[in-house]
Amino acid sequence: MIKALRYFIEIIRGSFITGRHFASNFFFRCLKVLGIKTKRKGAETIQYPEQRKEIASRHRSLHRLMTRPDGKPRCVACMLCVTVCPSECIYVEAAEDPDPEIQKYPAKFIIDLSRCCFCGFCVEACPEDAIRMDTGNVELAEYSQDDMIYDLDKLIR
Amino acid sequence: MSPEFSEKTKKKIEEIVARYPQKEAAILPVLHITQQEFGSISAEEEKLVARILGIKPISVREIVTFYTMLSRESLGKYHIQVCSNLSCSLLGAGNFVDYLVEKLGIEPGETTPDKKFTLSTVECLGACERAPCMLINFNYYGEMDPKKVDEILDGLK
Amino acid sequence: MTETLYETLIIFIKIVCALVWLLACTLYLTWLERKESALIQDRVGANRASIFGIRIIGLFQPFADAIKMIFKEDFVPSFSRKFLHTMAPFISFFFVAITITAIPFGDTLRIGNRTIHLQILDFNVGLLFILAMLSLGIYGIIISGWASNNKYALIGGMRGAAQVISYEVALGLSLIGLIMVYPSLRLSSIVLYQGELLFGFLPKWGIFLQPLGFVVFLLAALAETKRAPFDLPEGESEIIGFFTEYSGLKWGLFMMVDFMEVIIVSTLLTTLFFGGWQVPWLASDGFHFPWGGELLLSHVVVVLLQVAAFNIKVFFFCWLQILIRWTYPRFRYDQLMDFGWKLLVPLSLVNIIGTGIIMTL
Amino acid sequence: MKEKVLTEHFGLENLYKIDVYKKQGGYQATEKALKKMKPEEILEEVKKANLRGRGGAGFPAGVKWSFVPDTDKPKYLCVNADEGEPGTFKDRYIMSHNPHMLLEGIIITSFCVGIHAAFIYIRGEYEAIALRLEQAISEAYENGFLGKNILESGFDLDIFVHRGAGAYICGEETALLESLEGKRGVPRLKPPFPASVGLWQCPTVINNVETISNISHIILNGAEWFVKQGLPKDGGTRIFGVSGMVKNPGIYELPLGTSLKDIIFKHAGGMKEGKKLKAVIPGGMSAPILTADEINIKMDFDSLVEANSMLGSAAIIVIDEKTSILDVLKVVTKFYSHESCGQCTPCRIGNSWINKIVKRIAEGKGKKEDIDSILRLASNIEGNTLCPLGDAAAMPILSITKKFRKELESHV
Amino acid sequence: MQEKANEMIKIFIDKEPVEAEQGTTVLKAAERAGIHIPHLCYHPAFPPEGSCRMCLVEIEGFPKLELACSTVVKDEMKISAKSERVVKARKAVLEFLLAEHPLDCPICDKAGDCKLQDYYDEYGLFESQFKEAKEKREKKLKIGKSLILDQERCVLCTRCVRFLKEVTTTQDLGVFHRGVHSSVNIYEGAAVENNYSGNLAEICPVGAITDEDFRFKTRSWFLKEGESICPLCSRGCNILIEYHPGFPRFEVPKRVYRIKARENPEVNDFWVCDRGRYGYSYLDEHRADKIIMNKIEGENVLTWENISEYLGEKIKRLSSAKKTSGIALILHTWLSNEELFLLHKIFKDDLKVEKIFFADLPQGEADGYLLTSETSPNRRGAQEIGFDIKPVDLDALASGTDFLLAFGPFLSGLFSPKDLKAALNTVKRKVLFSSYTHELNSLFDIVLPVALIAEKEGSLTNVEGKVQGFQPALEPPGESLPEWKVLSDLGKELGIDSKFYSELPSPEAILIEMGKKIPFFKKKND
Repeated sequence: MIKALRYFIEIIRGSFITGRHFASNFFFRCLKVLGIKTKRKGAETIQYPEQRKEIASRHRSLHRLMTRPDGKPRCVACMLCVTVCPSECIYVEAAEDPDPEIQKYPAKFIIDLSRCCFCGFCVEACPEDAIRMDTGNVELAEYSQDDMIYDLDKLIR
Repeated sequence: MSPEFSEKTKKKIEEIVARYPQKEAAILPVLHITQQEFGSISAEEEKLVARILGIKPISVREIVTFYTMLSRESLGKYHIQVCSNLSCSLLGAGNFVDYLVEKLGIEPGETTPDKKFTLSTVECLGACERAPCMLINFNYYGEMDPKKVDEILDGLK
Repeated sequence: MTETLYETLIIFIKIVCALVWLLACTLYLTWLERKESALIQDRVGANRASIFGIRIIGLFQPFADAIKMIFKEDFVPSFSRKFLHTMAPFISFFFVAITITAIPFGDTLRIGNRTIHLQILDFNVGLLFILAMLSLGIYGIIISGWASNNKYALIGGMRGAAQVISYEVALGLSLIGLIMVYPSLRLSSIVLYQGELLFGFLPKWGIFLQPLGFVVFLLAALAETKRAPFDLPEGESEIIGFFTEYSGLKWGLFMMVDFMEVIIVSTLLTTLFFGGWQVPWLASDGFHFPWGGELLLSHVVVVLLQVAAFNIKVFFFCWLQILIRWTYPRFRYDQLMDFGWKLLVPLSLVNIIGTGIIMTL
Repeated sequence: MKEKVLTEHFGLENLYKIDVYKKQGGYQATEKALKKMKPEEILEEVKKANLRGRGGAGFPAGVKWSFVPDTDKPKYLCVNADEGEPGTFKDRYIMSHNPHMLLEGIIITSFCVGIHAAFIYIRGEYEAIALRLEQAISEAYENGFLGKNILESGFDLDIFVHRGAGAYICGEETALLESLEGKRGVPRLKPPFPASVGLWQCPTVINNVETISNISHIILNGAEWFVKQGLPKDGGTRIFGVSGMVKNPGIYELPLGTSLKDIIFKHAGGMKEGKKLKAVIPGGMSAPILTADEINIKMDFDSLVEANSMLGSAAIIVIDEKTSILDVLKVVTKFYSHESCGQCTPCRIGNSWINKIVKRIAEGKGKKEDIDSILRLASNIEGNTLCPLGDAAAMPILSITKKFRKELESHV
Repeated sequence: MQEKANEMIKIFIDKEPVEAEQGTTVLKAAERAGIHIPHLCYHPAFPPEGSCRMCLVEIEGFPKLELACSTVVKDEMKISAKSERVVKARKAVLEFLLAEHPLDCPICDKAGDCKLQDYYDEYGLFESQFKEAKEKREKKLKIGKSLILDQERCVLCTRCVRFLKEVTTTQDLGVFHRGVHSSVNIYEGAAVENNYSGNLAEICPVGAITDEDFRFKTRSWFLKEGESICPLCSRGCNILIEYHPGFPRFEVPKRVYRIKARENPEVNDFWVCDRGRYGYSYLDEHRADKIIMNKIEGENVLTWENISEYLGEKIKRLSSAKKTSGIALILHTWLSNEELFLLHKIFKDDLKVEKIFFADLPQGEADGYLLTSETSPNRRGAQEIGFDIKPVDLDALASGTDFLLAFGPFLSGLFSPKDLKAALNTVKRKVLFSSYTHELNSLFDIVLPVALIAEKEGSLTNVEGKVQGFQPALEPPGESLPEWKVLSDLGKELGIDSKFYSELPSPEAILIEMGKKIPFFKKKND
């Protein structure tokens, strides 16, 4: 019986907690709507398209392929990214570069973004620092799945 | 026009080859003779030696590139080899080489344009008691100093 | 003849007003729910819907929702009973909407010599009528669950039926004490009784006379609305609910029914336990404070105050229900049944007996 | 007791001519050995004499000979005259001053082991000496000490001079064999040792010039006499070659066990231009360096091993105070990097690596951790190489770096 | 195969007692016991070189670390292959090797198979301390028809030099210069041009010599390997077929990427010739993957389920009419022993068919080592089974043949299309078993796609009479089935000796049965 009573008290307390949150947030939001500036904000929400949170430096966004100073891709088509990719969304085809110091370059480099899970393993695996996920571009919506297949032209930037 | 040994040398080579149970073993003496006769051991000479000894030219090339005294580039009339090893450098071989470089106007490993002198710095010549020493076409000159070298080189001209 | 015509016209206007009121409340209850839950969770809540770039703290959001709901594809699964599948939400909607008939929004409004009850129909068994209609609403749920021909929907429907029927008992029993106190089933009479004073100062509201009855009624009514913590028929995380196979407007109707039930429950709570449209110490000619002061007001002001009081009370209970919904986690099914049968029903019986004893004394 | 054994007559003019040599009692030992002694007796005598190899490793010559198996295959003698160790020039002296002493040694050795063909592998730079040797050989042929049926003993022997072409590694016995066979002078895997599988897969004896030159003296004067000249375990005298910053650089034939201090200050006349002694390399460049405080040491195999150095080829290089130890290290590393044959990994890459580091330090781009790197790399080379060249490189580098660490650190 | 095993002695490797053959080396003994001692320059085909210094081990009683590849085991020898000292030494050697190594694993085709990489994984995993400039050398030197040399990657194990000296005796490669400048190279103007050059890329423990045929095509870790036997000549070299199982979402341009030699000291040692190595396109190109019916008889659609019924019915009709002389067979010797045996049994023993011809590729040129002039893998097997190998006689074929069963695509190479067409037109019904889509196919009523040797189970008899079994290395494409399956079904269907066929569910069982019938195959079964 006492146990049940304790439950009951806890239940009441629960609604007081949510009630308190409601009341204080309500108060500060009202002040804000009325244009009164306060130290405390009523809520933490960031107003996304207008207001953007700064992307953390380690945040993983759309991939990009790095280039050498002369504009050739830095990628040497070692296919480690292909190997490590858990969603199997990368495809690379190598070709011979006439420069014996480079030797190998990717003739095809395709990322199927509709499959990509943005785990960043490809970046970790890359021995040449040729692929990065630091474009800050996170808004990757397309009307067609085919448009989500990114090739060399789209990835080099 | 592939080079050919003189009849006299041919006889000498035959005699040398006869010393060894295998023809191949005579390669060093034969190469010494070749270098003496042609001034250097270029590809043509390598093939010649290979033919005489019944081996492949590549084996000759292996030997020629291994031993420092065998040269694939033609040397000057006088090959000045200056010891740069410990005993000699203790007694000023470094300065001595600098002096020669200045005097002949060539860096070690080069030949004067008139094909007269080739300057090399070499490892120990086995004449440490007369350091700093040098070798001009297998004649030893010890306890060198600029004055002495002037005399010697002038005597050669 | 003209009298009858006028009467009919007045009733028609009353129906329209009540329905508009109910639907508007429903519409804005969705907004309230979003906003309140957001504030509880330190968020801002829906605020983006705009008309010509004007977005007043998201007040246009319900319209956006409604438009979206209307234009969404109405998908009827091929394996469902199509007729019943289509009928179910309308049944639900109808039986909830009709309960508004018996709710008194205010006392009487005098226009000229005509007296208009601010109530669509002043039943003498209004309370029974409401309970009956609320119980009938369960058909919509059962039908939707069954007609969908989907296991999850069926489970949801069955759960809903079991839950509503179980709590119906406690709901009904909890009101017996009230009926004993206010010897009428006519809601307008019940409200009028609550205008009297107890000990000379305390309004004779149901909450003061029937506190236990109020608690049982509140809990049972919450369960009737099928919202958290009694949302077992829906159970988004496990079975999705009886409306699994619904989309578009029909699904929207079920959602509306949900919110309408909240409003109906609020109006009932207001009417039965919080004096309905009564404002403490406000008589038909103005305030008569127990400590002797008087403030005389014109009739129109009094009526407006009464309607406003009713609306404020309803709004408060809506707010409270939303608060509860966003505070507590869901019951386990056995706990739900235990709670209904082993706690609420006995409590309501205790309440009847207690009330009887006190009244006899 | 004679002070000098090998260099006794070096002062004589034209000693390299057989007539002069014979007048000094030359070829008596050959006659004694071939006419009066059996090969086993000679072997016994050499063993008793405790003649240890003069090339550097100090392996007893008699024992080495006894390893040669008795087979039908031809046997060969290779005289190691590839005197490449920096600081060493004793063999040059012997061969240019007294070639017949060497020839005599070869004849007796070959007779003892049953060899009919001997090669003198002489370094390429010694062309003039090679000519002198060849002249001496032809004289010996003319006098019947070489060729068929020497001195009517029924013993045949031919001696050939084989010139190398500039590779320090060919002083290593198996590399010498490879070079002699006409291949790149890269060392062979041991075992099998050359004594059983050597030149053209035949049993081969390889000895240093100085070692072989001692043979005639042992035969002539007896093993007991020879042992008396040196230490009981290490018979005979040793030719010390002194070079570097001393007043009188040159060779000094002294008994084993002479103090290093005495050699430098008494025999070689002390430091040049009165400079102060800084360090001494006691046994050719491969020997670990000794600092000025450590020179009070007996010059014999065991004493030097105790002092963590080695006698090697007994070539003493004296370094004065003015010389920067970094320069010494630079020369040492450059030498080994240049002379590594490139066959096995630690030596090929390790030496070049260390050389690159030292060069960088010399250019003033050194870092503190470079000295630790040198120590680590050198100790990684040591013991992990195919032939002793790796060790020979690592030992001086390690000792110089350890003993003069402070000075090296001042350069980084 | 050594007739008498050498005496076994006991040694201890890492305190574990291990049996070792007398006179073997520590490395071989360890390998036998399943302990891998790292090595680069050592290759079982050559005497130990001892230059890489990776195989150093500690042996009790020896002051220095000894080479496992050259040290001969002695009784009770106590070896530590993993002691701290050994690991330190290996690490040191590895550090040296990697110091002058370009570390371009990402572009190196050897990555994945590379020993240096493996050993770094095992012993290294250290940060590079090498801060100096690496030696610059030739990065991309074409040294043979399909070989590319990268001198910077070379660790100078000289396996290639020794291979060319000792196996091919052509000495195309040499080590030039010395010390850190040592490098492997060809003589100018010359190239590695022998029929075994491909082996160089295989024996190179690092990526110094890579194969142009495989260059940049894929990465080795994507490949799977299957064991098979090379059918391109009658040597029967043991090979590994490396194929790409495909990516789940992207198409791969090739199936088979390379052929490697599989060690078999009795046949091909460690080698395979360039013909066998690079001639793998027959596995992928123009493959037939569907049953083709050019003349549909009746409304029957033929599938593998009813094909033997169809063939059986035709043959039965002829044989019951005593007209088996109207049956003709054209065989080839790419068929396995088992298939030839079944054919012999069905057609020669049971049906007494006379017209059996063989259509094979013409003879090629032998190279005096592995490659034989015979271009079919199993001619010897056909002879041993009892076939009289007659070449195809079109006139005989054209006269009175009602039913022709032909195998293989080789027929078209032997005759002009016109003659072939004329001859085949006289034959009433003709069925072809072929693995290829070929113009020949249009001349037959039915073409049945069949598997190649790499895709089926069976055995071959090589030119020396050695019977070698093989398992499928690849999946046959499309609907293709191995011939033995069709033939044993057909045998069952004919009903002459159906019990015999029903007891032969696999080529293995057929081979055992063959051993009972033909003494030649008996001893091979053991």
